[in-house]
Amino acid sequence: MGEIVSLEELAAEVAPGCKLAVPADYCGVAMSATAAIIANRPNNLHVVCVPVTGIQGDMLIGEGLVGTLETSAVTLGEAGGAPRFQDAVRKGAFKLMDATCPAVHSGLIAAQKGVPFLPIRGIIGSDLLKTRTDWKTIQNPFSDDEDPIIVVPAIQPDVAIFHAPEADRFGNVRIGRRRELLTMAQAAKATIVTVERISEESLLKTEDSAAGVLPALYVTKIAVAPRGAWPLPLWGEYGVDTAEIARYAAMARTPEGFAAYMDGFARRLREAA
Amino acid sequence: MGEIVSLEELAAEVAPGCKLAVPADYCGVAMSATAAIIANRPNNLHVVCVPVTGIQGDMLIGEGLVGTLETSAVTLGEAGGAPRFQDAVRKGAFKLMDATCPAVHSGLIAAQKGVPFLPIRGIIGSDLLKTRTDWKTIQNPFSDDEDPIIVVPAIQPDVAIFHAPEADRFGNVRIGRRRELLTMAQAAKATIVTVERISEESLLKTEDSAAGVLPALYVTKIAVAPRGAWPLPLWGEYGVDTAEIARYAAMARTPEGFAAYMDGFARRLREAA
Amino acid sequence: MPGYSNRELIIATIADLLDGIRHVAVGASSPMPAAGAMLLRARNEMAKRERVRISILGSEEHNFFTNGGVELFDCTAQGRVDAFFLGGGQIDGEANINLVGTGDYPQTEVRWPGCFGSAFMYYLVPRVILFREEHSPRVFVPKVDYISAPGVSDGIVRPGGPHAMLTGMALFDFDKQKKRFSLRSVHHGYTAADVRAATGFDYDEPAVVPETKAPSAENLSILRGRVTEELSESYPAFADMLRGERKEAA
Amino acid sequence: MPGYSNRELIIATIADLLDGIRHVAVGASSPMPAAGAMLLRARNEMAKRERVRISILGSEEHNFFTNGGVELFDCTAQGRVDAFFLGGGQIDGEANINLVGTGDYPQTEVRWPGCFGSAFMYYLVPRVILFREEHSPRVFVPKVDYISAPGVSDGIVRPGGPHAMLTGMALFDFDKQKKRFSLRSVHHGYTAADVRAATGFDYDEPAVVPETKAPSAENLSILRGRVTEELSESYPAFADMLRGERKEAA
Repeated sequence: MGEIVSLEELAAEVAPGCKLAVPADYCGVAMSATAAIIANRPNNLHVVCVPVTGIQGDMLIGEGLVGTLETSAVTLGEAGGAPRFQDAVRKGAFKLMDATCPAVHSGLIAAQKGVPFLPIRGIIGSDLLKTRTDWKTIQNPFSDDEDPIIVVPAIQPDVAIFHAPEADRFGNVRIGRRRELLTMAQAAKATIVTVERISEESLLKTEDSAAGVLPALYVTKIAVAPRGAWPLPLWGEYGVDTAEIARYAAMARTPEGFAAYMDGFARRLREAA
Repeated sequence: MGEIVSLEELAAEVAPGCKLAVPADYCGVAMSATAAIIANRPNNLHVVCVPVTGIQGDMLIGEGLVGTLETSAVTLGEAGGAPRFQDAVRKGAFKLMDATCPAVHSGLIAAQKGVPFLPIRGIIGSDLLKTRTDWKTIQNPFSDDEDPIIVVPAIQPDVAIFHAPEADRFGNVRIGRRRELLTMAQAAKATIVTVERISEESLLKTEDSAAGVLPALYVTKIAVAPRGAWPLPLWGEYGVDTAEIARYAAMARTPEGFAAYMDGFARRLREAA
Repeated sequence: MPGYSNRELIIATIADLLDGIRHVAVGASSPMPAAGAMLLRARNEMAKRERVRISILGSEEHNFFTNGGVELFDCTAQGRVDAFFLGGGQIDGEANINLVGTGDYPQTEVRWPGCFGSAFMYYLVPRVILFREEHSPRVFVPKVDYISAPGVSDGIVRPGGPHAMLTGMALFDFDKQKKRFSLRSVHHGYTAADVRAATGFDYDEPAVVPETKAPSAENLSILRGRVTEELSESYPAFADMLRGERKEAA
Repeated sequence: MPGYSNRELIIATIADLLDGIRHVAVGASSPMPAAGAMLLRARNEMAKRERVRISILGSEEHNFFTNGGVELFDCTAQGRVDAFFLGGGQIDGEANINLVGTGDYPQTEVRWPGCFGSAFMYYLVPRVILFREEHSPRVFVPKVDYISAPGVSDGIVRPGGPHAMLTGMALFDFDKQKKRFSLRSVHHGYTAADVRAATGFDYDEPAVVPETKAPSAENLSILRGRVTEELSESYPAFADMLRGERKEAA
């Protein structure tokens, strides 16, 4: 548990067909690892976005590695829509499981708690239900009146992946107040994490530092990847590289432009590090 | 929100008949505030123990203030059984809602999430179900086979109360990794907190400190109570006063001994502070 | 020249629509709602009225949540979020909103990001303000192609829903019983006929449509001073734009 | 004198019962299970076998949980807790356990603390070891007065349950199909007849009942050295008691 390995060994955990959970842009996205995963070309991935994605999801889609996309949104933020996503949707290139943010959280929490489902308010009357036939409507067993409520099934990813500021050499990872990372990791069968650096001292050492820690028990593999979220931001460490995201947004409008962008992406990642 | 008041004003939030959530001994128990509450004599309290209680619950029971007790256990730990609890159970002095720890957590999480119930594994076949008729068995809506599962209703306390090392002057409270305190507070309509000290600097100031904070949004009132958990421990601050708990355990064996103990309790609290 | 820009009018109107709330959540890329909330917060402070909390989602600085992305939704379900803003690529006359795309789902011709939390927040926040600056028949359609979240619901627990709709041209009320918008006022520079022509769905309209209440001098002063300063922390580009428009309006 | 105390035998037996696990949770006031787990951890480390994690509940030092009291239960439901210990004021021949009290519920004559997490852990931890040092007809009853958690369940999801039962006198296996204990071995100093006389329920028994495997010299050495040191951090009084008994046994 919490073994420290190379980026390549870490990326190898993402096998073809696996259900891969990825966090939102503000939570620490493992972009260096994404390049390493793309190099392995694991196809037919079922990507679960917790609860949304951006450039990471768009890249995996553009590379043709996504078989199913489960997400509440895909967007490049200020840089606009996600071009490879939009194109793939139009072409019906993958199975699309549109969601709504709290339902993704509830599905992961169900897996975290080892229960088959969680109830959630709202949603009824949304067209989401027309295609999310895996969501069911039941009668609230605690109401004598008619009270339909949605239940969403547990989401158990095969692999959860994210980028964090640091891990300690015991395999504990600092997640601060990004608690969805803990939920993702506990819900998943395996969790792989890239970090800016490894601390020699245990992150569990003080009550204060322990409060923001994902314990090693839930961490499968860790790799060091300096500036590993670039061009996305890492909380408390560095901001978004707006120009780079805009450059991606412009180039990825066409398959050719996307290919050209990706061609140099891994190289630029190393340069940025 | 997060208003800093006197201990007396804080204790006045606990009105007769209210549903009061209290944490386990290792989580920070507001003992000074308990003495102040007892002075007000709010009767017919529905005490929800998250998920168990010790001397605090036993005192409220001994004072005859408990109308309903919802708990997974009552114990004085190494000092043995809780005498006023045991005596009151024998006499049927209150409504007893025996529970099991994870069901209490699930009930609070349901309230935290604004859903009427949460499912939970286990429990079926336990005699708990004979009296916990508020827990229901339903068919897992995601299973084609027969798969009964327990659903527990949301627990929404009127007031949650605990003791913590510090709050800041903005009303944020440090809870470290005692995450059940956050769940309790979010589930409750009002949350009152005693603290060792008030910090002038915001606890949300850094990512590291923010990770272990209950935001002021969920905090109704705060009072300063130095050594406010005594004779129980406060994590990261001071240990349990074993001798004092043993003294209580011995004296509280009889109603008279209990009365004698309580007679000086508030005074000794002030001395210990 | 009315002495204020259209954006300033919208911001002041948002502050009025939020009046009375204690906690509003706004998106990280929603400067206008944030500005309106900041204006309300500032003027309540000066009038010693109730304190207004503003959660800017995704922000590191203006975020007092500590329980991850789920906290907004839990907090909302607890009844602790009084107001929220929703938009939509399409909005129809029954206040249904579409954040997904146009054409036949799933292979929509134009695809927008997705529902985000709308299929939850729209049901549970008491005061949802529909806000879309662009006022055109492309946005305000007779019937949305995809219902991300419906304007009204029957037979379910739904404490929340549409409170008003604000556009670059006008302000509407929404009647949940009639499932219809009604035009409350048009912004300076527009007529009721302009609004009718730019709206693809039918709605009620009073015999005489008033002009949207102009921001008071005091409100403009707070907005141009303290609020613009506050905005420039989280939305520097937007704050600069406001400053620029102010010069034009002056 | 066998060269080891009864407690040392129990601790070594617990280590054997835990063999193969990777994560065990023990209560804050359960020094014997903790000692057994520490013994396994130490000897696995020396043999370069799988690492053993020990969660001591309620401990500040030996607690690597960071998500509050619910984490033990979530972690268990995720299948990440391999072993757990349960006791009971009463245990019956179908492995039902009673942590609530004797007599008619709710006004039980003798009241114990309560069910704690037993009505969950007993169902979900694959290897639950029933452990009760006192071996008497008062504890081992024909039928418990209150079922905090049943020994076996039909028709429900139940990946966990009783793996073995260890007392101050003997070690039992449990057959989930037959819903019956069977005596595996008796500790040094006791006979099968002693056990029968002290047990209020019926159970299976082989023709010849072996003696519980004595701790090896190596195990005793680790236990008396490193493990006693480790124990004295969380259970100082217990560590002292072990040291005292060792002198007597020697």
